[in-house]
Amino acid sequence: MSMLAWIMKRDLLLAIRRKSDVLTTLFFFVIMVSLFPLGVGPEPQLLKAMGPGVLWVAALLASMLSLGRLFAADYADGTLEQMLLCPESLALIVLAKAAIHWLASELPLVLMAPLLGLQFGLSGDALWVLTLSLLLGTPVLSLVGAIGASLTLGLRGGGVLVSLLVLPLYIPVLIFGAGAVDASTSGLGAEGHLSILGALLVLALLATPKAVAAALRISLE
Amino acid sequence: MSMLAWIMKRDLLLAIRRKSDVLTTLFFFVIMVSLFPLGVGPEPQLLKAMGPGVLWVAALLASMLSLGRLFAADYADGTLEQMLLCPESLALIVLAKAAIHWLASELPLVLMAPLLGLQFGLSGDALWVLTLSLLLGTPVLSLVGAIGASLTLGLRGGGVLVSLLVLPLYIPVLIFGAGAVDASTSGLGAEGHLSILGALLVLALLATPKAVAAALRISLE
Amino acid sequence: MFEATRLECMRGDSRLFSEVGFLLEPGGLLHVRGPNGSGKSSLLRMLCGLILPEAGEIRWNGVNIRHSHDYNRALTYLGHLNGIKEELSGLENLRINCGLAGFDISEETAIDALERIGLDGREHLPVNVLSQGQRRRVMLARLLVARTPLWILDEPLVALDADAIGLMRSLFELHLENGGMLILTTHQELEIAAGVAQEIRFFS
Amino acid sequence: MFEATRLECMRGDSRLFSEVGFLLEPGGLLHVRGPNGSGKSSLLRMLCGLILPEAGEIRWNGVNIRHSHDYNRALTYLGHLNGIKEELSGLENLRINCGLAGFDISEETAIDALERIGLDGREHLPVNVLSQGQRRRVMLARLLVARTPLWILDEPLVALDADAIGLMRSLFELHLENGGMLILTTHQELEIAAGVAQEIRFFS
Amino acid sequence: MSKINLYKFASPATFYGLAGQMIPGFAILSAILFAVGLYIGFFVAPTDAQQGEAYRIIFIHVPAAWMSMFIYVVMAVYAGVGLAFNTRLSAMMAQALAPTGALFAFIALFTGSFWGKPMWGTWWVWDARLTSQLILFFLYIGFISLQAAIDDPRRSDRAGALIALVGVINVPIIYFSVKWWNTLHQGASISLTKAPSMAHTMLAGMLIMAIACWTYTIAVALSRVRLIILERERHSTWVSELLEDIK
Amino acid sequence: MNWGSFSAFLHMGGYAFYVWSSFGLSFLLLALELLLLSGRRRTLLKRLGQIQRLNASRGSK
Ligand code: HEM
Ligand SMILES: Nc1ncnc2c1ncn2[C@@H]1O[C@H](COP(=O)(O)OP(=O)(O)OP(=O)(O)O)[C@@H](O)[C@H]1O
Ligand SMILES: Nc1ncnc2c1ncn2[C@@H]1O[C@H](COP(=O)(O)OP(=O)(O)OP(=O)(O)O)[C@@H](O)[C@H]1O
Ligand SMILES: [Mg+2]
Ligand SMILES: [Mg+2]
Repeated sequence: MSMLAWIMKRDLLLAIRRKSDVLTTLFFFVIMVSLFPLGVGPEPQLLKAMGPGVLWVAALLASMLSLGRLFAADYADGTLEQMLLCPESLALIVLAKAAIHWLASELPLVLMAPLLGLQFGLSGDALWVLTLSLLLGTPVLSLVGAIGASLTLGLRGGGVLVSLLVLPLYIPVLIFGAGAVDASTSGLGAEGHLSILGALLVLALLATPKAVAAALRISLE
Repeated sequence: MSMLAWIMKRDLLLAIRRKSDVLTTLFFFVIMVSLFPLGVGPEPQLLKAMGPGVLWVAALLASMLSLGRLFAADYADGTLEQMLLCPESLALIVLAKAAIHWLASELPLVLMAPLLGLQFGLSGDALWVLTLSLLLGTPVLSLVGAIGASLTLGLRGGGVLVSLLVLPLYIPVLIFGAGAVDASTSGLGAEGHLSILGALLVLALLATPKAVAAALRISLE
Repeated sequence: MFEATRLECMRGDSRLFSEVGFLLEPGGLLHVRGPNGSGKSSLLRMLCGLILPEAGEIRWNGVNIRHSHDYNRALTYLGHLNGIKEELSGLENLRINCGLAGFDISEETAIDALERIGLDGREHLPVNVLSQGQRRRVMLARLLVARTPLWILDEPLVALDADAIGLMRSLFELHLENGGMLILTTHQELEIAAGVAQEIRFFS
Repeated sequence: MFEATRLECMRGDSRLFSEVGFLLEPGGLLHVRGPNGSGKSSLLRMLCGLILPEAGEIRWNGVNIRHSHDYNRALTYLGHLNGIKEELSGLENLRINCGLAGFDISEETAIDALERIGLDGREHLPVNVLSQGQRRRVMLARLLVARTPLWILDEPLVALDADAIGLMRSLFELHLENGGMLILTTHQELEIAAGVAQEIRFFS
Repeated sequence: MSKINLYKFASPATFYGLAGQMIPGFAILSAILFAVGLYIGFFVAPTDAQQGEAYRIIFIHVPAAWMSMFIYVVMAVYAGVGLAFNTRLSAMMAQALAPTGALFAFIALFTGSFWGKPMWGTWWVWDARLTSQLILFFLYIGFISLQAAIDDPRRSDRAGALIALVGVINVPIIYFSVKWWNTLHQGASISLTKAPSMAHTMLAGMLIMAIACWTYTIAVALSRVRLIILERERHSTWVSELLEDIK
Repeated sequence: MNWGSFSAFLHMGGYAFYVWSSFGLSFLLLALELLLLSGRRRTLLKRLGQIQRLNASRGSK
């Protein structure tokens, strides 16, 4: 097996072994979305209007919270040090780790989203667009978030510092993601938003792994 | 100095030393609240209707997130072990830690809330009630959450179970908290809601420290 | 007087040890020896009350430690974990650890202790920039100021250099001469020329 | 051939060391000695490329390690941290660590290595139930299967019992006899009867 | 060995003295310009037909808004140079600029707010420009708290540089996304471009205030960088000689 | 000249609160920054002086 395969295998294994970790992200998402009707009140019109926004913000926060796990454990036990020393390109390693992270903690959330959308009375079309926008948007969140996660390694309170660093950068994804659903419900067509999300994804795939690799080297100095 | 004083002094010192930690909880709250308009759209009417709910859900989540720090570090580096071995009542220690935790990471958030309420166009009265309800409600969140935090220390696999157990206890706080603001904006008067929040606080102060102490002993076995 | 009778410890499916007992008088030294994984740390944690014994009893001055009120006040346990905060300075850590253990020390006493243990000039550095051995010293500095009669130390010599080991040895000897009790594990050779020595030896 | 010239290291405000240099040929052993906090770990991390030197150069086969492509392939570094996952078993940890280091080993090889290092019967236990010494052994098992020419080991003997230390010594000797290079720190005495030994000694 | 030359050119020791000589000039200039700008703003510029006197807030609001954006870019450039060429001084400059930039972002936010209340009847609307200014403020805070959270100066320099660069790449993305978000939704949003037609005097006043802010920023950043240099280099011989001189 | 009297100037056409708060707070913040900066300079110099005296006394021993 190649080294990348080993990394992916290991991260998957850990995700399975720490099942609860993965489930908590999902659970957080579900709970947060379900809390809103309780906090805001039960008017269907209001709920329908805020539905896409709430789902997207919840997905964003859930993804951000799971970021803590991306490197922290590897950092604490010295595995990250070993990764820096290993003969493969660090950017590729980062990409492999981010991919598994997305697969294990964000894909379930994306698949869950339509179900939660029903709670807010979203239409079938809107649910489709919602899922699609999340499918395109969440990898961007993981990748961009990885920058924050790597920069704050070893800093106590890093978890919350990450959110401070990363949330402003998340905003375009949020706007286009939630915007796509809104556009589709108001009959404008979501293609424009979705293709911008796609473009952001390509950009993130190209640019972030190198930035994260640099950040990791800085943090481990 | 008594031992409790030492614990409080130490936790305060750590909070100051990790200034960014405390500040970032606050900023997490601020950013999260500011994200909602971006997800939902800028219509003032909609924003005004969802304002109190969003602020309360955000406070709840921010408080939940900061709970991770309540015991985790002490657990990892062995300090908790030493606390169990020390001659003071564990429940009192827990109370002291929770008090400092609230003071350092949640009070600032409560004080910030009215400013954020302005962004949603809430009226002056509503802002007052919001602050008051947060002031009464957030300590309950800290105390109840501490049970979850202490149980997660040992039961690594049980994270989901714990949030499941703790969340039903959070929901009344959320409902009465957000409800108080709603009641005041709709002219019903918030006293009823607020006094229930007060009662919850007294209950939490009496019951939770012992529960947390027991949970800690279980986790460290 | 510290006494244990017929202790038994289960870990997973296997019985780590059974029928372990000893009697420690003031000035007594108990050296727990054995290869890796033979159960030394488990025994020490059990003696502190952190693990409940499967069978047997541990008594402090004749009272079972589970019901004893002053056992925790008499005990200093230092384990594999350092129990120190990375962000705080050595000085703060020491004072706080002592405070937690139930006795106050002044800043001067703390600085003096840190100096004696070889951290002079580094009292105010945050612990996370210290070297491995220096971190252990911050933890061990507590022994210089502790006035508890019973010390339970799990591999206190790890990561220390020869000087520090010498210092620890003389500290142990002083403690024993003053009527303290000491329970200790270590894989390194350590000759302690004081007190009444006993040994428990585990085989794997 | 591994070579370092006039290395200098700054930590915080102070210069930890300067003008450190050596030349290591195949079969060469470099023992880095010094009291706690003198800079041994810092030097070793610098040699791995984890810390950039303030001044000086480190060359592997004549090429600066920052530009060398095969340096990482030639190196095995084990530091204070274990680099093992608590939730995974010793077997999984070993295979994965080897995979990360760029060479695959089969399950049989891994089990065999763990057995030789004294973990037989515990290959499938999650690491978090193992004792301190057993955890270190899981990490060190990698040396039994590594075929890299350069080993950099920061206090490999910590927490090991006498048997395990003996095993490590013979392993080091074999490595040196086979033309490997070894850079090592330890506070314990360790006689290695092979290779060409050099020493760097730090003073605090 | 061009790197060594660069090092010498950007040597903190020489820069420390140079900065010390430049500060008084910029400080005096900025005081004069502030006085002139305020004079024009309050006494020369005529009352606005629609907004009455409230519009005079423009003389602090717009320069502050400009400055906050401009300083971020300059900061990111310094950070990038520092990261690429490993010059310590650029990283220090970035660090020195950040608080002032954040300050101007904050001033733009609240003066805007104090303008919005009489004009729009509300302290805050989710307008594109307002929103992106708020985000810019958060970017500053992120940069500052990241650097504050890291003790080791080398790591803090480089980590800060990286996040500043990532931020500056994102600023245009954020700006356009916010703009699009807002205009897509809101037909009748309040547009800032329909600001009062600017008389020449207003423009002049704003420009002079902006230059005043610039000179202020330079003076403050230089004196802050001097402190950072002193702190970082406190063990070098030139600092101890300097301290001898001060006494 | 825009203002008939000083009180008209202060009154700012009814917008006194908004205009003067904006300018007042802005310049207050700028002044505060200067103040903080000089305070930081003073404490730094004091600390550096201490370090130096300490080093000097150590060196002489
Ligand atoms: C909190 C509220 C506000 C914020 C954050 C804010 C932010 C900004 C920013 C960032 C700019 C510079 C944009 C650029 O040069 O491209 C700006 C310029 C400007 N703002 Fe505001 N603003 C706010 C409120 C207001 C209000 C209430 C008014 C007037 C009714 C106003 C009038 C202007 C004008 C006239 C300009 C100059 C426009 C130009 O140069 O093209 N702003 N503001
Ligand atoms: N769940 C379990 N299943 C099987 N064995 C277990 C389990 N939990 C612990 N053990 C075994 O119990 C022993 C614990 O030993 P302990 O930590 O007390 O050893 P030690 O004598 O301190 O060793 P060291 O010298 O390495 O520190 C180990 O051998 C470990 O493998
Ligand atoms: N920011 C800093 N300020 C002052 N001193 C520092 C700083 N960072 C590290 N140090 C010092 O640098 C040294 C690092 O030493 P290193 O970890 O290399 O020691 P070592 O020789 O491996 O010691 P040990 O035997 O204890 O493992 C320590 O003395 C530490 O106090
Ligand atoms: Mg042990
Ligand atoms: Mg070391």
